Amino acid sequence: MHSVELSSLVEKNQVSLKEIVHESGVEAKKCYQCGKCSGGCPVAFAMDNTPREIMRFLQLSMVDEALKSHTIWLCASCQTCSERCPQEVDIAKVMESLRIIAKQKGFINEKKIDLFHELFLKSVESNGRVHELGLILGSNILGLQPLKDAGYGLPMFAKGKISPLPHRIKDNGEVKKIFDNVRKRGGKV
Amino acid sequence: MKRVGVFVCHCGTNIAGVVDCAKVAEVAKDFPGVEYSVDYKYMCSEPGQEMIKKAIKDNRLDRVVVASCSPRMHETTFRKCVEGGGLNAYFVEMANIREHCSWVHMNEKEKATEKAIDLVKMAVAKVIKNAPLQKATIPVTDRALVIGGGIAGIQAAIDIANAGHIVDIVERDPSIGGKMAQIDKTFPTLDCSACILTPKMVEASSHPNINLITYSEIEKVEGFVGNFNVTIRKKARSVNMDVCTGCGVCMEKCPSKVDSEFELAMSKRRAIYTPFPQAIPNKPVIDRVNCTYFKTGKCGICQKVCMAGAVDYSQEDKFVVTRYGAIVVATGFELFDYSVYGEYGYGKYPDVITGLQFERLVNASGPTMGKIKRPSDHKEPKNVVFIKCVGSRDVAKGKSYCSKACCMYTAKHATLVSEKIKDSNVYIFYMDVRTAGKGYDEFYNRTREQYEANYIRGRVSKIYQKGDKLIVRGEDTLISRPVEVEADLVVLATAMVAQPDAAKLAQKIGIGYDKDDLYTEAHPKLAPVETHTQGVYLAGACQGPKDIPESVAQGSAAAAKVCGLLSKSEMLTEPIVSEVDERACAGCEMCVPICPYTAIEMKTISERVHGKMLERKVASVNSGLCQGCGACTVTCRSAAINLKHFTDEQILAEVNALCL
Amino acid sequence: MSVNEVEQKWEPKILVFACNWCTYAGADLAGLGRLQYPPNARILRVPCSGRVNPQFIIKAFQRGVDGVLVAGCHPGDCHYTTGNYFTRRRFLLMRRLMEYMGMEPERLQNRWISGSEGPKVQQVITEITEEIRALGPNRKLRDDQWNN
Amino acid sequence: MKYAYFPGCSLSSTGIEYEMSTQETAKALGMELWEIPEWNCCGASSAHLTDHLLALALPARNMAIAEEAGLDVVIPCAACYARCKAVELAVTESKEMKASIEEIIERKYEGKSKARALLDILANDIERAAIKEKVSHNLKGLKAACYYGCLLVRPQATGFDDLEDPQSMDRLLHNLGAETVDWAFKTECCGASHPTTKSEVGLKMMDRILAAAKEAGANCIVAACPLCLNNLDMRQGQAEKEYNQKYDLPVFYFTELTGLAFGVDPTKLGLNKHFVDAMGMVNQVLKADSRRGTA
Repeated sequence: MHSVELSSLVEKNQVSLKEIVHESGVEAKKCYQCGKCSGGCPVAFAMDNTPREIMRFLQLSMVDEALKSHTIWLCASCQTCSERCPQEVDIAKVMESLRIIAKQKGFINEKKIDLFHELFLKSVESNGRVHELGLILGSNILGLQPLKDAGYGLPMFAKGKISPLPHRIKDNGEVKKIFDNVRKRGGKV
Repeated sequence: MKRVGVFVCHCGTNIAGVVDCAKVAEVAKDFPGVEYSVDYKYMCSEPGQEMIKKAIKDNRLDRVVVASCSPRMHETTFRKCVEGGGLNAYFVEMANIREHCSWVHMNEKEKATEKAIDLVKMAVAKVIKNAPLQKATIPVTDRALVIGGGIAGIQAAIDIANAGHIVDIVERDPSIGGKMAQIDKTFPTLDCSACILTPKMVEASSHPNINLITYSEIEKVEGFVGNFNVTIRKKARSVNMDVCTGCGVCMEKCPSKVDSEFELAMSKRRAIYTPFPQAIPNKPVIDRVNCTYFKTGKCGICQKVCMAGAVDYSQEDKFVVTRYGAIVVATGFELFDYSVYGEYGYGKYPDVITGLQFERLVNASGPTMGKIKRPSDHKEPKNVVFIKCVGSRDVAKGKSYCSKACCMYTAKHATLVSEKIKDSNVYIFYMDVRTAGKGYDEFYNRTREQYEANYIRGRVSKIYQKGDKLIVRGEDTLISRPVEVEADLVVLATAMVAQPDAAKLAQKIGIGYDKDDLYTEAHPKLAPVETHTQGVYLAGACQGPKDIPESVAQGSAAAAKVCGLLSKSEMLTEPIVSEVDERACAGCEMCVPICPYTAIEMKTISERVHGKMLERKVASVNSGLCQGCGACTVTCRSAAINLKHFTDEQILAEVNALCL
Repeated sequence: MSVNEVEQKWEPKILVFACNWCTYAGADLAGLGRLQYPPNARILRVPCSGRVNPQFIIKAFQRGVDGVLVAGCHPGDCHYTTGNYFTRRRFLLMRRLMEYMGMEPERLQNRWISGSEGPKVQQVITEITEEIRALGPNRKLRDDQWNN
Repeated sequence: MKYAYFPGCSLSSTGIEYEMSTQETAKALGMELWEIPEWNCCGASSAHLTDHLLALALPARNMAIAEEAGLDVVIPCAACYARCKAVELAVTESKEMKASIEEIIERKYEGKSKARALLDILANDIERAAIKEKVSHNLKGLKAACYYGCLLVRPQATGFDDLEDPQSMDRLLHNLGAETVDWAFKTECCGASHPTTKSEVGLKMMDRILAAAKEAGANCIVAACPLCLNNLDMRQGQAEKEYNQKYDLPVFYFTELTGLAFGVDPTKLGLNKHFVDAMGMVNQVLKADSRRGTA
């Protein structure tokens, strides 16, 4: 385990720390490291760092560790942490924000998860709605596990739970425009 | 025309080294009203003061200005001096030409001299308008009131009483003793709480100078330091204290059982009861809400069985008004209601209890006779989890502050568990371990090493029932892993919070309280037991979370203050207070709400106008309460209210002089 | 003498209303620490900044003072618990009034200086002196403005 | 009562039975549902992880359309509800946010039209009596573990019931004659999209919930979110295999049970479309009820 030279990080990461605060609206220093978030986190068992550790990274300006952690991708946004935090720190929002920034910086440590959301929004942008079959198949095929969930395909179809074709909304100009406008404002779509 | 004498001090070279004192004295001669002006090496010295006294006589001076150091340094010195010279003590003003001049303008001698001249000029202008003031004396009632009969109040009362003053303890409950009476053992010595408390309770009750007024509450507080008129409501006991022998038969025979407050609902008491066996006074009261007789008019068993005929259903609340010289507020604390924590089950899990409930569970005279049995099935728990900071250090759902005593009593509880339950496992979830105090940290380390309590650094996130176990989930932040404990019993170290009606009492007495309704001391460091209201002092946890030794110490500290106050039959009051010119007062009442000391009230005066007697309201200042801040003077629209020694005229004269 | 000469010799004259418990004590502390600051300020002791009647301030300007500083305990630390809250409200109103009268509101200043803040006394008086110097003499209100 | 209706994407596919049962229940209760024309996906579960503004803008468009029609929006899907509520609050709380959102969607939205969860309306708006009188088939025999999931209660700002121990659904089911169990996992997260993207994680999360429901003595789970239902129903078998457990807990939408109690034909409610057989239990309950009726 290599030791961390903290003093140099402060300088180095000033900017990205500001960016994180701006994106999330959360001051990491409010966190007093009690771990209540992580004790109640339903995904913690699968994380490489507990949510508390992510907050700690930010407090110590260890931005890269935070951005490269799988934790920020595994967070299910269930908000339990934020709602139980005794210091009223919106940890879930921090996770979201870190993920958004990580994506920009190209640290994507959970390709499949990212892919899923990527396709999801693509589907929304092109159809105005999500085409769930496309989404599931797509994320599985591109996620290099083409047969995953294949078992569900047929019965789903039989039960009329997925249509082979995407539902489109007729005039979808508007939704496209929403995406464009967000991009115009420097959105991260 | 006033005859002013100006005395310019060199203060060795402190002033003279920068300011041309001779010149200042010289120039001062020409100021209007100045008859005599001189400079000298050390004005505060014996010869210096003699010089002033002499000058007063020789030149028939009636006002004096001393240009020297800060008045905060020597004002009293020179007041005594001019008094010795035969003038009123308030006929002297000081010009601060040292701290505010020579010392801060060392390299600008000329400018400094100019400034010194200005300062003297201002002082002269003011002193001419100084009025003679007398320190008033007010009588001091040699009797103290202690509100609250917990350990802090008891200690304060005993110390005051031992100094020879009469003390009344007003306690809301039927018995004194407070929270300490419920505690089993005390840290760090583990001696039995009752064993050290009950002697004190007995001492208090048997002390010739102490009167216990139990089952009573404060209704109203009027007056001011030395002379508080306090109305006390003596709740109807329904038992005649004078004839009751405390035999206890009534309590055995009473048919209606209700949850015992003292045992925190873990056992029952009767409707006629004493809160606990060693209660003082050990004479019962009837809880009328739960008494069958008072509910239905039937029953009356207690009255029938009482040999002494002490039971008296006809009793009513009595109100008594007593005068006190000083008040000690020692109303203690309550426990935070943890049922706001949904993640801990909203208080619906029977085997999640508070620290105080645990105290009763381990107490030999408690509901389980000292055997640790969990409430749900009365089984002896094997895995016991303690959770610290429940309601403390929690901005979201509780209090922002640290409750201070929990780290120690939780450690104590842990040792008790491992002493009483062989092969038990104790897990303590904590955020920090705060054991500052004599022998405290040693105790904590014993708890870990000898008693093998597992300290887990992390705040518990969730407790839930699984079969007959409680699953406690948190993160061990030192290994950064979520952890779970299958507990049989969970004990919460709930925060110490102010009494639910703390704010109401504070308003009655007129003392300050903070956002958490804890009472505010006059100064956090230098006046920790005083309040901003003269004559009212604080002791114990009503001022902030405290453990027993601190509460006792503060009780004694408050007592010392009270004794100081009561040691004289009269006290001098600063004459620098507001006064109302009744002729000018329009009775608009603007000044009344402004006063932070409620020293201003309206009174009705009658005066003869064109031969007719007319009545009207005017403001009047209670010089006992007024602290002389002058806030009222600014709000007065008819300029009828003025602050002695800092009158509008005096201040304007100074302003005026500055620009002559 | 001619106006110009007056101008050249002109030194800002600043009146400081200091509350007895905080700011006055702070100024004493500055003295003990020998903290040097410009000799333009004259400190007038009042029990509480809440005692300062706006009338005093107007009077001062009328008598030709160039700047006035009202200083007291920090909000919440008032020796009389609430006095300085009134000061704060009055200060804002006074500044509005001065603007209304067409006089630089900066001539009136308000600061909170505790009894332990000697250095702050030095810094505040220094900066205010310079600020007022920059504004030049108070001509607006002084009642002797038509003389000489 | 007339509402604008936002079904959301799932209800037209994987959540088809939620759609069917919502329509039937609404009809029975005389709720008029005006489906927002050309509604678009609210972006739930993805947008907020990509761009905070997009996450507000997508639902804003639907809300805006409803506002033009002067109607509050009723939303069955918990995820959709949370997103729509979020934007409603965002525009009411901040003028700036309102402005920028209106610019992005190029429509007016002032937050006048409120986002309402269908469960909230059924459990808290409609009179207890009004529900009870409609009940023709008492659901006695169901021991339901009401599963609220995350988004109906969290964050507190958008939620409409208690964070840790919500009661709305329990109340509703009691009115239908069903029993509910007291359990600690009502609002534990089921993993959202993890079962799809990262099954080893998602399955574990589901499994803990299924286990807890069983442990609490429930014979079925009732949900209010298509994603939750898909996880707990469709993937229940997978979880059972993974952790070799046997749960066979049918998972219902609360609307299905409401419709059932109101006497709607099970197939009309899509009860035959579940992966874990639901019809078996449904028939039991109906039989028991008719027996009580005749007895």
